[in-house]
Amino acid sequence: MDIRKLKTILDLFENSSLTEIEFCEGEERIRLSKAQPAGTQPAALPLPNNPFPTAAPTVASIAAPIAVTTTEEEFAGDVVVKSPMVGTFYRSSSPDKNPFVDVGTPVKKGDTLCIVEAMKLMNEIPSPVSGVVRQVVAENGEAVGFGALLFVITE
Amino acid sequence: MDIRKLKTILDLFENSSLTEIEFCEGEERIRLSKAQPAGTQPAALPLPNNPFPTAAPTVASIAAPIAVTTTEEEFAGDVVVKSPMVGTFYRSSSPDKNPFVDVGTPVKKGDTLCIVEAMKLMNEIPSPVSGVVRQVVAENGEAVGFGALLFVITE
Amino acid sequence: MPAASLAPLFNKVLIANRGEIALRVQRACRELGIQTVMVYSEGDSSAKYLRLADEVVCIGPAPISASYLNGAAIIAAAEITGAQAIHPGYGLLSENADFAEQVEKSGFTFIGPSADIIRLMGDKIAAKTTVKKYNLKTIPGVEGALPADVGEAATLIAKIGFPTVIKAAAGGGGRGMRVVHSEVQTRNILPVLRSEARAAFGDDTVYAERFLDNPRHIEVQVLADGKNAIHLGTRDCSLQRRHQKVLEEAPAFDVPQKKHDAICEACAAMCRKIGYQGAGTFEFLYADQEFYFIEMNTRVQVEHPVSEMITGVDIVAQQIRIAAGQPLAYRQKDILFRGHAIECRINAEDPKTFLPAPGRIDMYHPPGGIGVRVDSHIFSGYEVPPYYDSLIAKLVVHADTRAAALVRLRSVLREFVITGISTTLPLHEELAEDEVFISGKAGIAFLETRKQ
Amino acid sequence: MPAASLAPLFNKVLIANRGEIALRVQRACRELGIQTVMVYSEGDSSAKYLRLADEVVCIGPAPISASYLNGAAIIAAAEITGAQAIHPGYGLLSENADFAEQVEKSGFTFIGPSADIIRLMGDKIAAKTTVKKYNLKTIPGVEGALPADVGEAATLIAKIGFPTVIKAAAGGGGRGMRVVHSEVQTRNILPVLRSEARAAFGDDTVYAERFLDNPRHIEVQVLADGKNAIHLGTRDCSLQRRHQKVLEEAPAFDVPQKKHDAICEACAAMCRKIGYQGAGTFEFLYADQEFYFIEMNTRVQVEHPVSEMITGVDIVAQQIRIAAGQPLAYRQKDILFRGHAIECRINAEDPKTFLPAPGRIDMYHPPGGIGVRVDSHIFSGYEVPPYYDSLIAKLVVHADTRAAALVRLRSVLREFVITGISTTLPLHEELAEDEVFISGKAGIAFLETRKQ
Repeated sequence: MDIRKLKTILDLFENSSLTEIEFCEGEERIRLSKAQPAGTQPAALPLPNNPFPTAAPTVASIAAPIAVTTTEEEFAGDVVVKSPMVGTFYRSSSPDKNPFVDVGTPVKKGDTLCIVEAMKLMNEIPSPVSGVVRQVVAENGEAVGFGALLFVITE
Repeated sequence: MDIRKLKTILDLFENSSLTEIEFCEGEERIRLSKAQPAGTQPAALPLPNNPFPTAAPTVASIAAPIAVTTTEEEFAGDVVVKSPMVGTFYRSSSPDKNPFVDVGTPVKKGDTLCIVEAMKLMNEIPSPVSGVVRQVVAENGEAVGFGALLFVITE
Repeated sequence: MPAASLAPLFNKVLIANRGEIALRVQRACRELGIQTVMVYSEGDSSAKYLRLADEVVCIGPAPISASYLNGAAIIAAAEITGAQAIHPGYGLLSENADFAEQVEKSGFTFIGPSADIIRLMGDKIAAKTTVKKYNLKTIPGVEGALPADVGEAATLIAKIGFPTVIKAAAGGGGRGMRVVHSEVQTRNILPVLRSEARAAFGDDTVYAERFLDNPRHIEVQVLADGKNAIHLGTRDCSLQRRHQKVLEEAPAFDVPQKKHDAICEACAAMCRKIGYQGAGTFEFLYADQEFYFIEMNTRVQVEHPVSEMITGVDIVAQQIRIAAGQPLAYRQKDILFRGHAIECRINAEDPKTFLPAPGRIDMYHPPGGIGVRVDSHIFSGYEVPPYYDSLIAKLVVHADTRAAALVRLRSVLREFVITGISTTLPLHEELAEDEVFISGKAGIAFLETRKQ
Repeated sequence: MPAASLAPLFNKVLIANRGEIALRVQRACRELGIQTVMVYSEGDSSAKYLRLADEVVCIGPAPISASYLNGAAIIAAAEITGAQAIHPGYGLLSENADFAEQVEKSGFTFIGPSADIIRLMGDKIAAKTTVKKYNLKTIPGVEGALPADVGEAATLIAKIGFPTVIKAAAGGGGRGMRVVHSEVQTRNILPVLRSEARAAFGDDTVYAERFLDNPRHIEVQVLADGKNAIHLGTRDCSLQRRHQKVLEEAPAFDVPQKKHDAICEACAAMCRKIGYQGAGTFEFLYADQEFYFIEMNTRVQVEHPVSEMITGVDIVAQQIRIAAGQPLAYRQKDILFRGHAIECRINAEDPKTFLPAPGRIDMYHPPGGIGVRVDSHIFSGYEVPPYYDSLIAKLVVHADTRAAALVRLRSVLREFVITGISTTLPLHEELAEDEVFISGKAGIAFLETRKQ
């Protein structure tokens, strides 16, 4: 192998972020390796998550939008109630009735919190715990997707 | 492997940020390794330079390959002589003559170091400084691009 | 076109699929001026095509059984968003007759043929019986299901000759089938296969047909509006691995033009007669210059772009127009075939072991230039979820001739960059250089038996 | 095709250009089985198309005068690499007759017409005199250069009527021209323009012609092999800013078919008669259903892909074949026109001020799918150098009709992502919605005078 070729390979390797190269030609064999910079985890570095919404911003009209990031941890200590299905959220059993619960209402585990209507069926959503309703997140008559946040309950 | 070639490899390795080189030619085998200098700047890290060569590795056959990184600073104290033009590098004025210079030859500023032939014209390349030739990088008859490294001279 | 007489298109369509086909359908809707509702599972919440939709609805957790196969959730999503029609894409619920029926019963339009036709074509025996009436040949075999009596069944099989393949009616994708070479072997295998079929599919109905040795898989694309029907020529999809297509091309190469045109016309004619509505594909095995019908797919197929490239017809847009009640926008004579197209399915898989390779894509750089089309939902930084089909991109090249398309394919594959995960790009680089494939003689067994 | 009788193609071609056209030519060579030598300046050393080349040669520092316009370095690069031919791309040395001559004298093939033809067409007055012989109309004007005497010149100008434009023969790109509305104004302006021209171009030759108010810019693409010639139809390139084209389409919209075909045929006929060799473009101003020849470009143009999309002909591959001495691969009747194509030039510029915006591209994600082609050399992480033309990508859409192409363009622009630098993508999004543009009536003044 002539030096020119080797130099070229070296340059190519240099300008790459490879850490090792092995190269054989006939009887010739070259192995190049480079130490990986300690501690640099470039995993999230050039995360190009952002450009897309900029290119095409759309406002999802549905309650459970892209990437529901609201997780339990954000309501440390409290219990969040999410929609177990796609449908329409109703706070009462009919328009002329009072809401099942309101902020401050004490609830027992199993008490109906609301109704999610899907495919003409009225699905009563029970409280998973006993406690007090701290927050009513969804609005009456609102369309909710799977996992949409409905209530926050303090045990 | 002659000593010049080895020296060149050493120099290339020295001036690179590689930490290890293994080189075999026929029965010969060289392995070089370097302790990683603390706090080395991983210049090429987030640059997505790497995927492309992987996708299409090509070996440029020309002496001045993509991204000539050898700059003056890398030969601290020494003067590098680069090709001012595209052409063919000759160490002597004709095949039966001795080379203009060799490693160790003392030169004065303006002395002819070599010839670069381009478009049938023989261009004499003068030494930019007075000093001693430390290294002859290009090979006789080799094609050189603009900026290709030809000589290293110690003032 | 007399625009005044056309039925209006939908205002809003729900796309009940994911990945590249979800984006493909969304693009078609966007171009037709139709708003889109994309449904997604929690495993797909980072998909970028969701950001390009007008509305999105999460329909369940990542597993497909709880989300993309959850018909009730999808219909509920159509209800709450006021979508008028549902496009099922391919796979998933696209050939589920019950779902199609439920969609229509719920007051929405199912973008595809009627539930009855889906059901008919979904039953392999019924489908074959049907197409025979319309002059399509099937592989010589025992008419209908095999009788329960082993001796009687073996005698019938012996009559059609060996080798013969015995298949479970409810099987598919290579599951529930055996090749037999003698009557004795048949008697031994039959009870075993039946009990396997009962265990696997809850149905031990089996049928038998002549086994063709390494035939090619050739299919005909049709478009029909319930009255009229046209074909968009053929596709050769012989390159398969475990009954999954790997690379497809259009038109089928090296088929005598008369035979080629005749089979295409026969398919279109059948669609006219049965009142087929939508896009469809007649799949055939092709051996010794004969086409043997194997099944019909009543939906858009993964490989539809190769037919689009050679005809210029947007198949998905036509599906939607037809579902809205518009007549076919083309007569057969409007369809001009130009050149040759090849599609490579790029999967997130190890190119040697074919094990799925989900994970984060560091760099995605598709090739460009003349005669190149890429259909993909991925991007630099995308995390390929581990729950779904491994198809992440379709690379399609088009050129004047098959030879030129192959050259283009080789050139373009060098420029395609996907890093961070393993993909089948190296497999396609190999295939593009493979002499058997290049010769155009590769049959459906080629990929499985090829030396690497 | 009788392959045996064809002249062999080159083994190795040197590509004397940079950016997207360098990659475009490289792709064509790769598909033709020709090795490529790419030359590059120190300002382009990170370009990825260099890694896809067979050989690369650095020809000088970043400024174009020292590298891409350095004909001696380029020819030396061809010498040391053993290339047989040089493809000049567009711009740079592509229409430099002296360079073409030097290339041929040095024993290489210049991929383009002969130096004589380049020289003839490079002289605007000589070009017009020539084309008139071949039945192409030019804008009514004073024959030849204006006489030195101001009074005499003004009288001649008054005869052709006002408004009239007076142009320096050596000018171009909007430099060295004035519109005059009366004889008095003409007398005043003429000496000023002459002294300006002398200062700017070292040549005070001026000529005069009728000024057309907001005509359209329509051009005809030709391909010729020295004997035969065909046309690939028209392009409308009216959307210009400072004489730089911004968006182009093919074919030219709303031109009576007879007029359209007649002008195309006239261009091809002239090529046959003068023995033109290579690709070429006849540029016309189009007003009141008349075509007025303005100039001929003797090279491939930036906007060539729109013609490729509607004809399926690979113009660059044809250029190379012709230069190798092969006859045209098509007769006129082989050329089938299909649909409508639109190209957007995506520049690294501020979309409002048009100031260059070099810098690092963080994310490059081109759109895909049916009827979409992107020609670009950029990638995520690419540093757009500040030294060169700001064109970084060409987005081309193709559909059955102009209306459908516009719809596709709007849809696809939403998916195109380039971040890190400013680009003209937002300008194209605006244009795609602009009523005047959509109407197809936009003339060459439209973009400059449009309200934002």
